This record gives sequence, C-alpha cells and structure tokens, in this order.
Amino acid sequence: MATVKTHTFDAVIVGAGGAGLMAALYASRNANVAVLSKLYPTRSHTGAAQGGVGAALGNMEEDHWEWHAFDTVKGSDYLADQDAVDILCQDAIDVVIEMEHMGLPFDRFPNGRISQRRFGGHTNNETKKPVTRACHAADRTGHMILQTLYQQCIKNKVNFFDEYHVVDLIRVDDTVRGVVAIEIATGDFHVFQSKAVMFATGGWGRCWQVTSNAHSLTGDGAAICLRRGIPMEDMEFFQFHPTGIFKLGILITEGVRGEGGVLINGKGERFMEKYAPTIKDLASRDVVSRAIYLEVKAGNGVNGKNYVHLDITPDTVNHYFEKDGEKRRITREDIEAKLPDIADFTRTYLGIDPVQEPMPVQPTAHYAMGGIPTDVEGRVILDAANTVLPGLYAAGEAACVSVHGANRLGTNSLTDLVVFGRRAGKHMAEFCQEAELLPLPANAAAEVIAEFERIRHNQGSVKMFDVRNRMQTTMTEGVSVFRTDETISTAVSQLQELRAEYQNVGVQDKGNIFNSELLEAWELGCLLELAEVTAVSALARQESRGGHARDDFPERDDAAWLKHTLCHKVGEGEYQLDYKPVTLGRYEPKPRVY
Amino acid sequence: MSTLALTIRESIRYRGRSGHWSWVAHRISGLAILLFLTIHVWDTANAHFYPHLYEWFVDIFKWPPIALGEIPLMAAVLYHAFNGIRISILDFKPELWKHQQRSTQITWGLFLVIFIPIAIVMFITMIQHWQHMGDAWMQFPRLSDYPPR
Amino acid sequence: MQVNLRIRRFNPEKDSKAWWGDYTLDDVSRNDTVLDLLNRVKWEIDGTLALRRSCAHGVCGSDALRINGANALACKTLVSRLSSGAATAAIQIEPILGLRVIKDLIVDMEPFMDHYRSVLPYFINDSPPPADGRERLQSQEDRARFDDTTKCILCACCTTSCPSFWANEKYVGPAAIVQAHRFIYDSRDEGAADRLKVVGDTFGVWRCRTNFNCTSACPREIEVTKAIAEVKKVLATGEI
Amino acid sequence: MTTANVTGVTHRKVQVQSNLERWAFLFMRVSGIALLVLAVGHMMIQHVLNSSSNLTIMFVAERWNLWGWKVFDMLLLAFAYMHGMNGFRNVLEDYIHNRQTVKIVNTILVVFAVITILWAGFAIASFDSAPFLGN
Ligand SMILES: Cc1cc2nc3c(=O)[nH]c(=O)nc-3n(C[C@H](O)[C@H](O)[C@H](O)COP(=O)(O)OP(=O)(O)OC[C@H]3O[C@@H](n4cnc5c(N)ncnc54)[C@H](O)[C@@H]3O)c2cc1C
Ligand code: HEM
Ligand code: SF4
Ligand code: F3S
Ligand code: FES
Repeated sequence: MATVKTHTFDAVIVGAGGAGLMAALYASRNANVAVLSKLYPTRSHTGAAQGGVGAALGNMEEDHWEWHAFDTVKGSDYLADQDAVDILCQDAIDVVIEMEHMGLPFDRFPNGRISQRRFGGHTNNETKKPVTRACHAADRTGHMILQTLYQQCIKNKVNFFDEYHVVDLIRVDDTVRGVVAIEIATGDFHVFQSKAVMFATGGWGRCWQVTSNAHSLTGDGAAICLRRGIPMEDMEFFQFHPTGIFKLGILITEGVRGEGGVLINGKGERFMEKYAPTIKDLASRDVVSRAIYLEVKAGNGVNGKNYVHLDITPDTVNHYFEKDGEKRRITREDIEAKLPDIADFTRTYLGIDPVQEPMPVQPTAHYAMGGIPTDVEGRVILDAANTVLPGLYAAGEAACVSVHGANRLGTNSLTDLVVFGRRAGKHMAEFCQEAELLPLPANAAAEVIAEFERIRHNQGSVKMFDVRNRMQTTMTEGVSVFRTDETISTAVSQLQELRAEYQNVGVQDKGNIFNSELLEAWELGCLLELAEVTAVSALARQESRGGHARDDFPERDDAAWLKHTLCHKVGEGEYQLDYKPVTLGRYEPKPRVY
Repeated sequence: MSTLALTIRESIRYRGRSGHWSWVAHRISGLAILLFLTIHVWDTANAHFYPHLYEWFVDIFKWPPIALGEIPLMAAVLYHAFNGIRISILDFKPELWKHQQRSTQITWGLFLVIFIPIAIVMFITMIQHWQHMGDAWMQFPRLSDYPPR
Repeated sequence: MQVNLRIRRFNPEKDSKAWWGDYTLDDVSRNDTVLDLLNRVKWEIDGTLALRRSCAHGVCGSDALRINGANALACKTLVSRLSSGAATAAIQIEPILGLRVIKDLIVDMEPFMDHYRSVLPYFINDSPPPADGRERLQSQEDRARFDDTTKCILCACCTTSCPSFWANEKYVGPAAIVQAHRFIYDSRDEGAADRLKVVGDTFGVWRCRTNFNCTSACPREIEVTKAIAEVKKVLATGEI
Repeated sequence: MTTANVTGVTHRKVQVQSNLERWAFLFMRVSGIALLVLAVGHMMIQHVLNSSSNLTIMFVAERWNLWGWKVFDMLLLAFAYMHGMNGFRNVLEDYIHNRQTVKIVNTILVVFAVITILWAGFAIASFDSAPFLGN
C-alpha cells in the first residue's frame, strides 16, 4: 500500500501558474515556502494567454487607472466589488513595471516603452473609443509572464515540488494544517504540514466540450475547497470567449480584433455594428459571444454551420478602417509580427493562412469568473459576512475576489494573477511570521487515500471517458452562452445521474508509477462537482447579467440580483445557496451599452 | 546513461534532415581520413628511416583491394573539406543559417560534381596500371622481396 | 481513415524491457493530431498508457515525443502530415531519446531541467531601475535581437534530438543554450559574462556539431542552431 | 506622453574567459581552411595529377629534393594530424564519460600525436634525396 511521507513548511502554494509563482516570489522572501504543481511550472496554462496584460500605463495615449476601473466595473455588469477593482487597476501599473524590471520582454513602442494594444471593453472614458491598454509581448504575453516569474523563482531558490498532484486540504475546524499530495512519478502520498496554504490551481473549462482550456484545467483546487467546506462564489458566471477556433476551441486572441480584425457572418456582414454600434467588434466578450450565437440562430452562420468568420486580412481590415474614418492601416508584415502564434495555429490546425483567408470561429468555454471567495488580500472567506479562514489563501483564476463580476474584460485575468498573487503572497508571509505551526491530525491522509483506493480497485465497468463526454455535452447544451430554466434543470438532473455513475468508474491501470488514468479519474470527480455547482447556481439566478444570459429572464435585475452567489456543499450532491452584497463605489449600476 | 551502441543505432534510426546526415558523413569521413593518415604518416617516415620498408608499403598500397580504397579516401577528403568549410562559414556568419538547407545541398552538389570525374579518372588509371602489370596484378607484395638498402 | 499506431511501451512495475504495442484506430480524421490518437488509445483501448499532455495546442511543451522517428509535439503533429493520402497510415511513437524512460512515453525531465537551471536562466541587472519608477527603455531593434529565443517552451524536442546529447548527457544541450542566448542578447541584462562561463565550458556550446536536428525539431520554429552559433560567436569575439 | 524615439542596436563588449575548448574550436576552423589548400592540394597532386600507381621512392626523392615541398608536407603533417587528433578527441569525449578516463585518453592522444609529428617531421626534414637521384 501507499507510503506517506511528511514535510513541513511555513506555507504551501498549490499551483505554479502566474498567480502561484507571483505569490511564491513574494512569500518566499520571508517564509519557507513549498510550491506544489501537478505540471512542470512552465506548462501551466498561463503560458497560453495571448493578448496582453491590462494596465493604464498610458504609453501611447492618455489613460488613467480610474478609466480602467470603470471599464472593468462596466464589463463586470456591475457585479464586481469596486474596492477590489480599484486595487486591481492601481496596482496593475506598478506590477507591470515590476515585471519589466524582472526582465519580462515586452514588445516596445518606438519610444522604447512597453507596447500596448487595444482590447475588448477597454476605452477612453471621455471619447468612448477603444484605448491602448493591453501591455503585450507579441501574442504570447502569458508565456512571457509565466517564464519570467519562473525564472525569478529559480533565481530566488524557491522550493518546487514538480509533478506533485494535490488531492486534499487538511482543515481542522477553522484552521488549516497543510495539504495531501501524490508524487506522480512514484504514486507515493505526501503530507505537507504548513501554517498557510494557497490554492492557485486555475480554471475548469474542461467541464465544457469546446474550450480554450488545457486538459489539466480540471478545477482541482476549487473542488478540494468545496469539499472542505468552503463555498464557491458566482459559479454561474463562466466566460465564453467569442473567438475559439471552430470545433477545436483553441483561442484566437481578442488582440486580433484589437489590431483591427472584424467578425463577419455568413452573409458577409460585419454584424457587430448592430450589437455594439460604438465599439463594434471590441465590445466585451459576453456581448460578442451572444451576438455570434444569435447570428447563428438566425441562420447567418457561415455555410449554414454554427460558426462565423474572424477576418484579419489586410484588405478587409483596411476597408473597415477607412469606413470608420481611422487613419491607421495594417499590412501582412504587421500581422506576422504582432500575431505570429495565431498565424501559426491557424496554419497548423486549419491549413488557413490568416493573412489571406478569414478564420472560422465560435464561442469557446474560456474563463471562470467565479471560484474560491477571497478578500483583497487573497484570504479565503467562509460566508456572506466575509469571515476569514485564517491561513487559507487563493489567487488567480481559481479565486473570486471579485474583480471580474459577471464578465471579465480581456487582459484583466493576467492583471488579476499578478496583482492579487502578489498581495496574497505578501500577506501569507506576514501571516506565517505570527502564526504557529499546528499539529497534524492523526492519519491526515487516510480519507483521500481511501478514495483513491476505491477508484483504483473499483470493479465498475463505466468508462471515465464516457462520463466525461456526457458531462461536457450536458454542460454545453444546458449551461452555455444562453440558458433557460428548462435547459439548466435538465443539466442539473443529468449531472446528478452522472455523479451516481461516477461511483462506478473503473480504471485499468492499477499501478503506482505515473498512474495518470487514476489521477484523471479523480480529476473527473472535481469537474463533475464544479459542473453541478455551476448549474445549481445558474438555475437560481433569475436574471441576465454578463456571462449569465437567461432567455427566460432577459433583463438585468439589480433590485433582486445585485449580489454574489455563495454555493455551499452540505452533503453529497446537496448544495445550499447563500448571497452576499456587492461592494459598490464610484460607479452606480447603469444599463450597459457599447 | 546512453551507451555507444545506442548512440550509433539511433544516429542511424533518427529521421533527421540534411544536417543530420551531413554530420554523420562529416564524422565518419574525418575518422576515416585520420585512420588512413596515421598509417600513411608512419609509412612515409620510413622513406627516411627504412627506405626498403617504404618501398614495400608503397607496393602494398598498389595492391588492388587497397588501391581501390583510395577512391573512398578521396571522397572522404573532398566531402569533409567542403562540409568543414560550410560549417566554418556559417559559424562566423550566423545570419546565414536560414540558408542551411540550401548550403548542405550546395555542398553535396559541389562534392559530387568534383568527385565523380576524379573517381573516374582514378579508376581508369588504376585499371591501366593493372593491365600493365600483367599476371602479377593481384600478387600481394612479400617483404622478402624488398631487401634493406 | 484508419491508423495503425505502434507505441513504445514500458511499465517498470511489470516489464523487464520495452515492447511495441500495436493499436488500430478507425474513423481518424486527417486533421486529428497525434495527441488525439494517443488520447483515444488511452481513453478507449488501454487506460494504462502513460503520456504527458496539457494544453493540446503546442504551447505548454508537455508532449514532446519521437513520432515516426523524429522529435515533435504530439499535439502539433497532424495525421495529414504523416500520411500519404491513402486510406490507412502507420504511425510510430517512441519516447524522446537520451533521458531515462519512467513509463511508456514519459521520461525523466530532471537532467534536462538541471541543464536549464545551470545557465542562470533569469534576468540579472543589479543597477537601479530608472528614477521615474518606470520601465527600462529598450529600442525595437534591441528587442528584436532576442525575440526568437524568448519563444522557448522547454519542451526538450531539441535537446533530445541532438546526437551530442544522446552520446553524453552532460552536454547542456540546445534548449539551455537558447535560454542563455535569450538573456545574453537582451540589452538590459548584465549577467552575460557569468552565463558565458557556463555555456563556454567543456560541456557547453562546443559540443554542438551543427547537426541541425534541434532546429528541425523545434515546435516553436526557433532557429536554435543559429542561436547557438551566435553564442559561439560571442565567445569567440567577446562582442555582443 | 510620447518621448523621443529610442533606436538602434546596442553593441556590448563582454569579458570572456578563454579555455581549451574555445581554442580548439577556433583551431579546427583555421586549420580546416589551411587544410583545404594543403590536404586537398596534396590529394589532387598525388592522386589526380599523378597516380599512386606510379608512386615510387624515386618520386618522393624528387619532390623532397625541393625545400618548398618539404615545408608543404611538414605543414600538412602538422595541421592534418593536430586537426584530426583533436577531432578524434572530440568524438571520444562524446562517448567516454568518466573524467579520469578522458584525461588518460587525452594524454595518450597528445603523446601519440607529438611522437608521430616529430618522428615524421624529422623524417621529412632530414630526408636526403642524393642517394636516390644518384648525384
Ligand atoms: C488560451 C487562453 C488565452 C488567454 N489569454 C488571456 C489574455 O490575453 N489576457 C488575460 O488577462 N488572460 C488571458 N487568459 C486567461 C488567463 O490566462 C488565465 O485565467 C490565467 O492564466 C490563470 O492563471 P492561474 O495562475 O490562475 O492558473 P494556471 O496558469 O492555469 O495554473 C494552474 C496551476 O495549478 C496547478 N495545479 C492545478 N491543479 C493542481 C493540483 N491538483 N495539484 C497541484 N497543482 C495543481 C497546475 O499545475 C498549474 O501550475 C487566457 C486563457 C486562455 C486559456
Ligand atoms: C581538408 C580540409 C578540412 C577541413 C576544411 C576540415 C574542417 C573541419 C571542421 C570545421 C571540423 C569541426 C567540425 C565540428 O566542430 O563540428 C572538423 C572536424 C574533424 N576533422 Fe576535419 N577538416 C579537414 C580535413 C581533415 C583531415 C585531413 C582530417 C583527418 C586527419 C580531419 C579529421 C577530422 C575529424 C576526426 C573531425 C571531428 C569530427 C567530429 O567531431 O564529428 N579533417 N574538420
Ligand atoms: S528551443 Fe524549441 S525545441 Fe528546444 S526546448 Fe525550446 S521550444 Fe522546445
Ligand atoms: S542538434 Fe545538436 S549538434 Fe548542435 S545544431 Fe543542434 S545542438
Ligand atoms: S499538450 Fe501542450 S504542447 Fe502539446
């Protein structure tokens, strides 16, 4: 049977994406920190982020963090907490500069400063026109952030435990004592005893069929927290990015539209003119995804199929620039230089050259606005009264601060990672200075070991692949860009069935070394649980707001629903919903037009 | 962790492109020339120290199975030389690397264009020589036939 | 179409040596990637097959494999590139060479990461940043000099395609040199001398025999050999 | 906000520590270029313009009667042998992993190369053509 090894650290950070690494960098300055990641850190999905990181540097044109804040709040459909948004937009400037000082190779403007591009929903608040705010390194900004932070962690000798899969949180009443992890290469269980734990495990787009997310984005951290009594905030808000490659889901960054690309329907019309007359293709993501969906529904998909075209060919783009009275023009060379990876993706996977042909795109499951609820220091909170669970932290996509509210603006996730990753890391180190190391409960790992043994030796004949597929179809049909009481209810009951079937999922691999089948089966458990929470939260919210668009309740209802959902797990398949007020500030909720 | 056998086997199994085969050819040709050169140098030194041994060796080199080996030797020197120059140029002009595919083609082309006529000439000369020698052409030279001078 | 997959298998808990597993897959689309095929084998036929993967679109560097004899990322290799257009195709998958096989297609990455870490792969500049609290300035031309080598995702396709590395795993390998290049050529960095000490050593750039397998294998289309040559040139001339 | 443009490439000098490998690398290229003349020239003269079929000690005596050819051949000897042996060292170091063994092998290579070059170099230098040419 599995052996259990014990390690002791001041703090454990689970996840080595942008959020985890930034936190590690700060926390490890004053505390003994271990970073556990199921992937080699540089393989975290932060590396896939393309377009840019938002910060009002104003390197090209006038910009202010207050404008950024307003755009963020408006983008969130007024569900974001405005105190947190202020911090996000103020700290963004400093943290982007800090990353430049860490060596991050941003692209440059001719004046030698960090290059910025336009992005959806980011505007000059006075003219209402798009503003250049997304700081970028070609279309691989996330890659550069991930690499730079990892490099700095190596420089600062951070303790990494690579390919350690965290499977449980050790919580005793209202204290945390550490985590349980499996060393993937050997199958051994390890207990990491610590004063503080942070989850920065990223999103769970794999709940859906077509997604921009990695195979490994299975929401482990969120699911573990949920199982250990932490509620999930605003889970009904999941972002569908308007431009995923048709069928594959691979993301085509909004940066394409930032550089002038336009969406064209099957009739050859630039349909965003109808839905967002002012900023058109650069409206926020929920708006554009819905527009595509509606176009397809109206029979305006390309070739009668459920996709539209994203066109960045110089001819089309310059045609619309001229029509809009814009002075700039683009050339093939600009596209190759600014969007090299996008060009590579479409050439590799579609055999389409984006400088000559439009790309087929459809909305793709992309980003979890909701997640583990935290305060602005990254501390995890337990209830509507914002009671903190001392020593437990969360950051990045897994967390919900909430700065994204009902819909995240492009570039704000990377900003979120580094701003709140940094704050949480700092705070965690301070916490460790004062906190005591608490003893581990007896057999801390016993429960999760038993669960793994159950899956490993399950005689059930149900195929994991089959359950996962059905979950993904269910979510895609029931809890997608548009939803109704009926679709969500069907999804909820199907997910309940799937949860029962999951108990009979068996694995063929009974070994210890690199038993990825066993881990995948466990991950599927996480996905199923988060899918169910998402559906349950969505069913309750009877309004349309941001990423949550209900056909049966098409209007936003601030009187009844200007509040955050908190979904507690109270038993196997039993969830209790609670609500928490939104922190308002300078910006009063208004109807949202782009 | 890797053994010599594995390295050699995989060097042949690996489906590399032109650069890989250029490397294989460069290494083999270099080693082959060195092997020949070592024998050749020691033997040539005999011209001063033991002239009779030198003469014996010279005749061994004319023995058909060994004489034929001169053609691959020529190939080795020519290929190794051209490829060596290619590598040296590109080492000091990294900006030319994008033409690497082309450069290997040119190297092989140049090699073939120069080597083939030379090989033909060498082969014809050898045949003429053997014809000239009559029946003794395949006779391996015996040391006893070369008394010390 | 139909694909006959041959996969190099090895389970240390069961097998004393590696063996070939043969799997036939029907209804394969020419646009499927090799990763799609491997996933099908794992999910539908044999769950014990072990491989690493994450992003599925060539940006994370998890699934470097030897596909039909040459290194590539499984998720970036389309079936259409490996088949002639006939109704069936044979595809052969092996783990990358020169690193210890842990199980099936998974190799021990630690020696590779050790080489990476050895070249000081991080920005070094101890002089104070600009007094206005803003970014260090850099011209577009200076930025362009090291653009290519910033793209590396540490997939190891290059290092494990290099015969010098197969022969001697002490060679730091192309990936580590690419990382060194990225910093040596960054006009803001001040650590070039220390880095050059590492890559200029016996097991540094000099082990490169300009074989070019690395460049052909790089899924990010980095001109790896060129980067190595540029580092050699800096070592030879003392000028960046 | 826009300030003056920053343009151009910054060239920097950097301290590089020289070591054996660096010199070996440079030597391989320089000797390679020398050998293009010496070795390829030698092959052409010996095997194309003349043929080894006609090679006799008389031929050698005639050539080495001229100091020019003696120098040519000595240079060829030195460059080719040093180049070849260093290449051989490179190859061996790929496959021999034990540092101690590498040192021993290298010592053997150096000793062997030095003896070879001296022995053959001495032979060329002191070769007396007179007895063969009969004057
Ligand atoms: C294709 C794409 C493009 C994007 N483009 C942009 C953009 O341009 N701008 C923007 O702002 N945002 C963008 N985003 C969103 C943004 O990139 C992500 O939200 C963000 O990177 C998430 O970072 P993270 O640190 O929270 O998690 P991740 O980077 O996903 O990292 C998760 C980490 O947790 C680890 N982990 C997970 N589970 C476990 C476990 N059980 N045990 C141990 N470790 C575990 C993983 O190994 C990994 O290290 C994009 C997202 C995608 C998918
Ligand atoms: C004729 C002109 C020659 C040129 C231009 C030349 C050039 C080169 C160069 C540039 C290298 C280095 C290759 C590298 O580092 O990757 C090399 C390697 C080598 N050369 Fe030569 N060379 C020549 C002649 C010779 C001769 C005459 C010999 C034999 C005595 C020889 C034996 C070798 C060997 C053994 C290697 C090492 C091969 C390897 O590392 O794979 N070369 N040559
Ligand atoms: S240089 Fe290319 S092949 Fe090598 S590790 Fe980096 S991305 Fe992979
Ligand atoms: S394959 Fe190896 S020999 Fe050099 S050019 Fe690449 S590192
Ligand atoms: S799975 Fe990420 S590179 Fe292939």
